[in-house]
Amino acid sequence: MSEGQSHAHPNYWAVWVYLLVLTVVELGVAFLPWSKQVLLLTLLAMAIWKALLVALFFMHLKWEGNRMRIFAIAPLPLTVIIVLAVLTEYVW
Amino acid sequence: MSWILPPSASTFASDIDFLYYVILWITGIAFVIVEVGLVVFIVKYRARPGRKAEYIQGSTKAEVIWTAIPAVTVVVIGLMSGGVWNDVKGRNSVPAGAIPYGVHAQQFEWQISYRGPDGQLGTGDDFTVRNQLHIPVNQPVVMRLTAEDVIHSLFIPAFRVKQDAMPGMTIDVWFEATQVGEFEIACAELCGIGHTTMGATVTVHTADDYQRWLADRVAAADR
Amino acid sequence: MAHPAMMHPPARREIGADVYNEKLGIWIFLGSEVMFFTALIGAYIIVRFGSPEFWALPNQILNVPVTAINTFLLICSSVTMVKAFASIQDGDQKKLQLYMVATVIIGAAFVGVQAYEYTTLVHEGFLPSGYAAGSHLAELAARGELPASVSVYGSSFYTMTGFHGFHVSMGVVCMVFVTWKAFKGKYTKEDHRGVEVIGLYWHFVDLVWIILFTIVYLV
Amino acid sequence: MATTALPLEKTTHATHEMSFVRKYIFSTDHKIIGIQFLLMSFVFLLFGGLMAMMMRWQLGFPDQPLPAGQLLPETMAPGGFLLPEFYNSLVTMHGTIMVFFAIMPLLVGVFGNFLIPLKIGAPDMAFPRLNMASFWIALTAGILIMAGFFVEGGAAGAGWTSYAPLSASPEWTGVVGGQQLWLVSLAVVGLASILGATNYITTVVNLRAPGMTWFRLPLSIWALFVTAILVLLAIPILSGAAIMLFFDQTIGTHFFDPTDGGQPLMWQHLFWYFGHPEVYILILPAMGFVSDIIANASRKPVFGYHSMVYALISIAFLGWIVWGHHMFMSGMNPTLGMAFMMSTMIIAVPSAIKVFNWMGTMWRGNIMFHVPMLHSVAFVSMFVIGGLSGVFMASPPVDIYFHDTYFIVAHLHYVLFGGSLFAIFGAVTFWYPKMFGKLMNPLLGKIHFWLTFVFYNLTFFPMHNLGVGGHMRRIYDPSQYEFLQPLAPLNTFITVSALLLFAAQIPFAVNFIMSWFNGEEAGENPWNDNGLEWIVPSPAPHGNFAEVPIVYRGPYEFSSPLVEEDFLPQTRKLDSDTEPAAASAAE
Repeated sequence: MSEGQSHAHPNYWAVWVYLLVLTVVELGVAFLPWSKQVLLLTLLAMAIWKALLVALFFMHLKWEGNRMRIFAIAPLPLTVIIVLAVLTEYVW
Repeated sequence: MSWILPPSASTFASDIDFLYYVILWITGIAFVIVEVGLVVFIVKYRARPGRKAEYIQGSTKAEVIWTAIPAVTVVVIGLMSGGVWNDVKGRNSVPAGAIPYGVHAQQFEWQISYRGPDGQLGTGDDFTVRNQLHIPVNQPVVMRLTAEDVIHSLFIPAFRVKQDAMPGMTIDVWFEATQVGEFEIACAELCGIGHTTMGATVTVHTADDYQRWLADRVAAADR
Repeated sequence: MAHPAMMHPPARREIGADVYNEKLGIWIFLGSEVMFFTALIGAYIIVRFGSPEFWALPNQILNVPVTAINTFLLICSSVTMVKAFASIQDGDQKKLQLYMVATVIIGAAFVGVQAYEYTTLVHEGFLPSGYAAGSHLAELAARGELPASVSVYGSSFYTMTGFHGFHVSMGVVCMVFVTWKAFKGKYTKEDHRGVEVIGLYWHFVDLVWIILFTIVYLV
Repeated sequence: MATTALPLEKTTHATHEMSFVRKYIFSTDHKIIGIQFLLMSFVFLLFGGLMAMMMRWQLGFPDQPLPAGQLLPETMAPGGFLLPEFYNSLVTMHGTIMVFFAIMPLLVGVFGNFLIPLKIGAPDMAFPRLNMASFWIALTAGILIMAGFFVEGGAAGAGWTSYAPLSASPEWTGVVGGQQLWLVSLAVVGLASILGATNYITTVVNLRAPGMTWFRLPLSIWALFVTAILVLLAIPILSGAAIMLFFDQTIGTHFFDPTDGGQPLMWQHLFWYFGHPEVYILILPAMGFVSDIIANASRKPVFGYHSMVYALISIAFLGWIVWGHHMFMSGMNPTLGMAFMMSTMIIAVPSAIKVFNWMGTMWRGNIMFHVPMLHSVAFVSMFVIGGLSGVFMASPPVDIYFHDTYFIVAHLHYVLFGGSLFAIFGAVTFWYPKMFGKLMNPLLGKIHFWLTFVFYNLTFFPMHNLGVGGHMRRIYDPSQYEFLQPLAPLNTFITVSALLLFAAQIPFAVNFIMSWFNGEEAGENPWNDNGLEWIVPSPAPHGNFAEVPIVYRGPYEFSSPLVEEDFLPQTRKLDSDTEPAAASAAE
């Protein structure tokens, strides 16, 4: 965080506008007559992008040291493992 | 205190038993090495006055050896197991032409359905017998395993057969009996108060006997 | 420094995560929260994948406009939260109080809107166990305009959003406490750990909602 | 940022007088909380043991009434004969209590609390009040789960794995409130564990004394740290699953109800995704304690310290991708089963590394056989049996026969009792002086050890043979089946040994209580150990260290050629040592 202090504050309002615009786009996309898979992928990508914005700017991960970032991302592979493994029940 | 598996009576039982004895030997040897080693060290390096332990931090060579040997051993066991597993339970392992039976587990009994005269399972002329499975010898059979209420587990020790019956799923379990006689079926998954009593029998007939038994049953169902 | 006990010189330590304990602690705790929501969201994905016929299309049962407003509210509260934090970093007590109050109000509004959403849904006949017998939605289902049953849909919808709402409510309660301390002038330019810790939790809850909103309401 | 310039902890060196309640009941001192956990878990260990005795009686002497069984109410054991539903409750509660309220708090709650700050040179935990909260929450959960026996319908009866749909409805188990209390209790104890884990991880990361670098941490602390990470990430999965099951029981949701789109298999996936890391939670700390004790008793550095650490980490990591080996017979995708088989097989490798490194530590040592060492050697030899018997179940075809038989019961008890519990007895004896300032009586300790060791093996080893005979687990009356009748004498034999094993714990209880009052004064460092906890008085004072200790070396410098004695404490400055470069975050 020491870096964040020495510089001016990031422009939080810009992030806010970015998030709102993405939400509006999401709402628009969700009701488009696209195929289900395309919709799913687009919406998920946008949701993850928004989540990243929150984590990087509002939670300041962008300015944290690597040790803190490791703590933040360590559980994420585990969330994927369980879901993918159980979904193989339907795929094979 | 015996380590011998009970007599087996199905085609793949010998494969499973062989794998069991292989693992028994490998683990037995590892067991003896470690336990004997421990006892030897205990005796040989017990504290004696005026002696100081040797200052040893480790040995990369030794550690590589005792990492590599177990790794190779377990991978070999894994590969051997994988083959047998595929033959017994793989998605496409059920032999073509296996005689189908419906096995429906419920608290606390096994409902076993047989094909009627039309030769199809799941049609109106099927008949159902409680807690009794009759099959012909030397002929692959397949159980269409379903459950009514909770999870049960079809366990036929003599055939080395076990499979959970999962509510909402139909699971095929196949085997081929190699001996004529009566064997026991048990439930291996805790299924409620009557779990212990959820036994049944499987009777293996010769081909002719089986046809005769089937005919009797069909006749009885007609009446 | 507010607390006299803090006037002692810091003890020498091996370098750890290079942040103070409370911040490290909340990040670690958030790791367990990630796994908790993994169980709930994972169950949703698994059940939905296995039984897609129980799901209605977006906006058929759930009211997307209302929850879109709720999403808007939560994003707003996140930005006021982070502005509160930025204010106290500059030592501005007045703006800290202002933004904290705004965050509390918007957070409470989110819970209020969710309560409204739940009561409306229950009123229409959408329950955790599926359709309520004889309700409006059950009639629609009988006419074939909705899935014949939405039992698991209701189960996972209410459990997931309910536990998210519970986390928001807990956050609001904690933030009331932080705001109260802010008004008592406990946070300074040098020591504003409480504001940062509650902020991290609050943004995490926002982040979870962003994921939930997409997969529950839009997909 | 300015906040990093803050002091890392408030001063805990306050020596002002505290009331008895603040000092011993609602204490924030990590040592007192550790002792509170110790007493709580011993009580639950006793409860769990009594339940096991009742089950064993039923299996060994099915046609005789339980001694003093008439004292139990009609709904449990009319005339002293256990009812099947009560037997199911015993099976369930024995497993749950032993796992969540005996072994887990003993390993993590007691020693995590007691050892971490002392061994890393911190005055207390990072969050002392949170620490106190986690004890009281855990105790509440324990009371909740025991309350199951006193509500209508009895205690939970669906096994400690609580497989849905059996556990999802009173219709199937006949248990009404007990099943719900069980779930609530697990969610509550889960909260306590998560708070504790958060505390441990923060403490180990942030509060290490200067010079206590990662690779100077004792293996016990490494093990507790890795365990805390597992607790932190695994327990919430159980909480989530328990909440879903609770809703299935109470508000009519359908997560695990197949007739309404739910999936019973999902419970098993979620449960074991938590459950397998949990299995390692129950053994990793034990491995850590044993490493410390074996090095101390052999007067030798731990053989291959770095590979011991990496083995711990890889066991913990692999623990996340093997959960499906509990589900080979569940109807899970067989191809997925193959993947789980391979990952399970691989986990044997780090386990083997640990065993051989323990033996390497003893090799060319000068081994003292104090009581902790006896327990540690027993741990190694029993863990080997438990680990090797695991290979049978890891092979899916062999598991077809052994799944849900007594073979698995033998296996898990070899790891949990022969492994964890022996390590716990060893660790309690080893750190007892630091807890209470007294030594435990070595003669009583040896009597307890040998009786336990003998009867333990006589109890659990024959269970392998029951499994080979096909004896199912969790059955109430094996005489129902013809193929199990030849095993009846073996069952009776096991029951007799189990009763003697239970009785063999009396010397330990006597020793524990007697030594507290009039044991031999221990002094600072009774075992001539190197760890930081041994430089403070026994019992360790409030605030632990009078001044921040400075660490110059790793914890296992026994028989170092640099000094005359056969031990070299971590804080002793030799002429060749330089001050550690590390400093407080403030600099």
